[in-house]
Amino acid sequence: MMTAFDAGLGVLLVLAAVRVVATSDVRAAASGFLAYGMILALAWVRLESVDVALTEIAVGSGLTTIVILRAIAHVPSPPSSSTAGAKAAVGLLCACVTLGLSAVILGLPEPASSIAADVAMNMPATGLGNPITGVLMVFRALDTVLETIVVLLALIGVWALVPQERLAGRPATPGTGRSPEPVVFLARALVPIGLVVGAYQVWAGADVPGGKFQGAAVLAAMGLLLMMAGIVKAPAATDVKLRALLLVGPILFLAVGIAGWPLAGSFLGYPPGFEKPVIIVVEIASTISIGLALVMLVLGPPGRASS
Amino acid sequence: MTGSIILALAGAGLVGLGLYGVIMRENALHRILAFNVLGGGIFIVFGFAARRGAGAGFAADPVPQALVITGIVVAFSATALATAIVVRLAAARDEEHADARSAKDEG
Amino acid sequence: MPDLASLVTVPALLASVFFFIAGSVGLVRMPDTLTRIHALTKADNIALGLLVVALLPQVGSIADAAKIVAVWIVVQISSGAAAQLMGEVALAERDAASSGPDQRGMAGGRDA
Amino acid sequence: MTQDHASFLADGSGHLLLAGLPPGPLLALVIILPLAGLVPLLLAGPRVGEWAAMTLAGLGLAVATIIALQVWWSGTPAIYHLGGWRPPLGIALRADGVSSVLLVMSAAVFCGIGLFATTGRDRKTSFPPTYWMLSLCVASGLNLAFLAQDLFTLYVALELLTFAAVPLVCLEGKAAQLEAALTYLLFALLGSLLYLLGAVLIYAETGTLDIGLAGQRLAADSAMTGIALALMSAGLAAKAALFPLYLWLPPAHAGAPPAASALLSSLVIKAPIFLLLRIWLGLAPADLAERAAPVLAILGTGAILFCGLRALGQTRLKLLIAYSTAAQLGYVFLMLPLVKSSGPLTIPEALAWTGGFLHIVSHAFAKAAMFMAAGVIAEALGHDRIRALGGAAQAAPLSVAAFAIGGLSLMGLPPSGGFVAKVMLLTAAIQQGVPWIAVVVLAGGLLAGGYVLRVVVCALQRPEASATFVQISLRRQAMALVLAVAAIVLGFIPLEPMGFLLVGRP
Repeated sequence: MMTAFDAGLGVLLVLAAVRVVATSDVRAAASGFLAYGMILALAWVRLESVDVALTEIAVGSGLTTIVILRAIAHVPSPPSSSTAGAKAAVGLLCACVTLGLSAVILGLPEPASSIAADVAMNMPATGLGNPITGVLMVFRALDTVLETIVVLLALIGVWALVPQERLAGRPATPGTGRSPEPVVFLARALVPIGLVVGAYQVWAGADVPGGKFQGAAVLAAMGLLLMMAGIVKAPAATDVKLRALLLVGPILFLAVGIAGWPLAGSFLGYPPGFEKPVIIVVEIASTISIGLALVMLVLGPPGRASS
Repeated sequence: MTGSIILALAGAGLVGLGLYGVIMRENALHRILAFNVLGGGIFIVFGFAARRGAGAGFAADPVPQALVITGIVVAFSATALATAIVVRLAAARDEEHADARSAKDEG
Repeated sequence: MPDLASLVTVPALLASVFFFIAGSVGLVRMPDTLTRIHALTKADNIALGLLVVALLPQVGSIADAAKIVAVWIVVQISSGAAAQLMGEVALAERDAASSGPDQRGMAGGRDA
Repeated sequence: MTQDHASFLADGSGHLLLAGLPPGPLLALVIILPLAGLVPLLLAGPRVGEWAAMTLAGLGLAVATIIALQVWWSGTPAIYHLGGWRPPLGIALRADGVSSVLLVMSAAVFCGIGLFATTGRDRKTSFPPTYWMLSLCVASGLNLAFLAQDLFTLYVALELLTFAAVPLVCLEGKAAQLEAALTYLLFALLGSLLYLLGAVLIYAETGTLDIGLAGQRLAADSAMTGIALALMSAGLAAKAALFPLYLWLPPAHAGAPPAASALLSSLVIKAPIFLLLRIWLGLAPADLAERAAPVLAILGTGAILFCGLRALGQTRLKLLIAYSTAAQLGYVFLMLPLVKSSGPLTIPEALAWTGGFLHIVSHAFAKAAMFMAAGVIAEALGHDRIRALGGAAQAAPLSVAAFAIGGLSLMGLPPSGGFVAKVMLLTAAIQQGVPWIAVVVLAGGLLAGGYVLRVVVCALQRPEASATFVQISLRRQAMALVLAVAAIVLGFIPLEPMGFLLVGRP
């Protein structure tokens, strides 16, 4: 029974992807991408990866679609100039890639090799319940701390696109400037719920599916909603308070990492016995930084010609 | 288990479709969308590797799941940076056309 | 003898699927944006409500039931606000289109 | 408590140096040190930020030198398990002979470029703090790419480098530069995703992402290993602008401001190249590496000849140097057919190994010097059209000298580092009976001679009467000369295999 559901889901997923890629109008492709993201998150739930499904819906399809939809108005669409021959050739190449990959997937060695056993054996040492947060924050902490740096770096890259003097301007908030009544109502009704859900996801992330990326995405969405409702003004890129909050996550994570050297014998090691509290403090700080960085990334470079 | 194989094959399909979109699409934003489809396909294949590696009390191997979460956030940062460059490029082209036209009017 | 729970779940689920289909058909067949939004939000909200009703008896603990109802309420709020927003934009476009040249002249001026 | 402290002792047994620091934690320090510069640059003023960036660059050079000395003296690679977790669960950092040499190279060139960028202040073109933030992240990404032993950590390092390098291309915000940056970003993203797909398949097959462990578990005969390695190589070739995927490099590197294009061409491009070598000389099973080596060597030959010819035909100075970058990076891949991927090396093989990696180092110094010199010449004359370079020798004498000395190393004339590297590759090719590589090395040198001398001859012409020059301070021109001289000093390395580069070979 469930195989039939998975088969249907797989077909739906490919159809949604075909719609995103094949349609000629970018706006239709972007809205199609949102639907594709939802189905992809369902696929992740079927692959027993709930944390990834949360991240995929919040960041992978939600924020990505907003960023692209907002940019469509500013970007002229060039006429498609690809000949039928080129389309056929590239189509053939991509079909070969898919077939090759499918053959590889079907030919994977039978005793599936995995590190699940090692993770299970070492999880008690981390004091955490959620194995994925354990891998992210303890076993592969370097990837995660660099991850927060990469998000901050993308934001610095977006700010670098604007000449120095215009950096002080406020980025254009989504929407048409004056905030319509339903958005204000939505903000008042939804934001408190969203903040609670986001905070819960971060807090519970240590033991149940959730975590800082998912929580940060929900909080970022609430921040954007507040800005669209005009309750909160978008911060300017040169605002020192904003920059300090953007830095608090990565720098605290690095500080804990460095402190790990004398206390736990190696860089990015957590003081034995106090892993969970330290990890949760670092997660909360990272959530604030990543959430703000996501908001500023969606808002885009300051002083943009808002339509 | 066979269900996840079908999803993995769908993931392989996404990789092919995404690659087609990245190569063929002229509109930069459309190409960025195709990038995300391609990335989504690759992560689904990684998720399938995780599902196969289930064991020791986990329904799926946690290491690939953690890496996919990191990958999704990196992919979003790349999308945001690429979109900002595309918008800035369109604005810069408009400014230069405007300057060229005004220079032509004076000339 | 199907137990009491599935007596409630199966019919509610069928009705929910019916309303989802009705909403989609409404979206496709309706002439212009306003009526489409109307059809979609109304039908889908009823369908979601029925889905919640269908799921409630199957749910184990009260907490899960509360979560499902909470999801329904939040969807109600956001889809209502979104529908109104789209309605405003559709009305603005229709007024701009119907009120003729002077409007477009001004709008045209801004675009040139 | 399975956190093992044994890793602490295992690499601590080496020659404890100076502060008695075991080499392990230094590996982590050299990665996160540049990132600490983000705090003053974001919060404090541009002057304080610039100062902090330069001190961190100096500190980074010191730490890199200590690591290199300890690896040299201990003769064993320095390994460090982050958080105390051993692979396959945790991430390991490993500094073997080659990566410590590249660490010192990138730190030294980074300091040189940084000093050059600080001299921008007297020309009112002092860079906005974003340049310093981006260049510090480039330094951190490079160090991570040279040290990380985990395929996914290398993916994050490549992304860190891409996100730092792309905005560097379009710092001045002109439409052409933004277009070049967009093309660069799209190529880099496609490369990263292909690399990630390869890493995913390797994880699916071996259950680990650690290069050492995966290398042991990869089945040489299975097609999947070949597909995974081919995907990773295609991705890295796109990021390294290896022929025929070099289209994005010339406009991107030529369009960037002088200090940024020096950073891009001499350092950023080295990370994907190094990873390509590490995959085929460390991860791939022996016979697969045997079969892939000629393919990469042929692509390298294509790069040397095709991009060299394109460089000859350029009318703009910066585009010429950018095409020369795309050409010179082909040399490194000529080394692959001449060396075995594992096991002890014979003398000619060790010679080729030393020549290949020495070429990376000498090219970094020479190319940084040439791009900085070209930037100053363009500032002095107001344009960089080669035919109208007359009078450049009067306007910016030190820069033309730096360009010429750097060009010496590209051409491979003694006593430059380029000469030593090319001679080593030449002799190794002849001794191992692979004459076509020797021919390519010579042809590449001739082509390089062609386009470098053409520029120098034009620069030494008398200026037209109407040409007006902008006065450039000597301090701004000195840095390019220092790096060019460093490329020459590399030429005094003895012409025999360097043991230090062979430390830690699988």
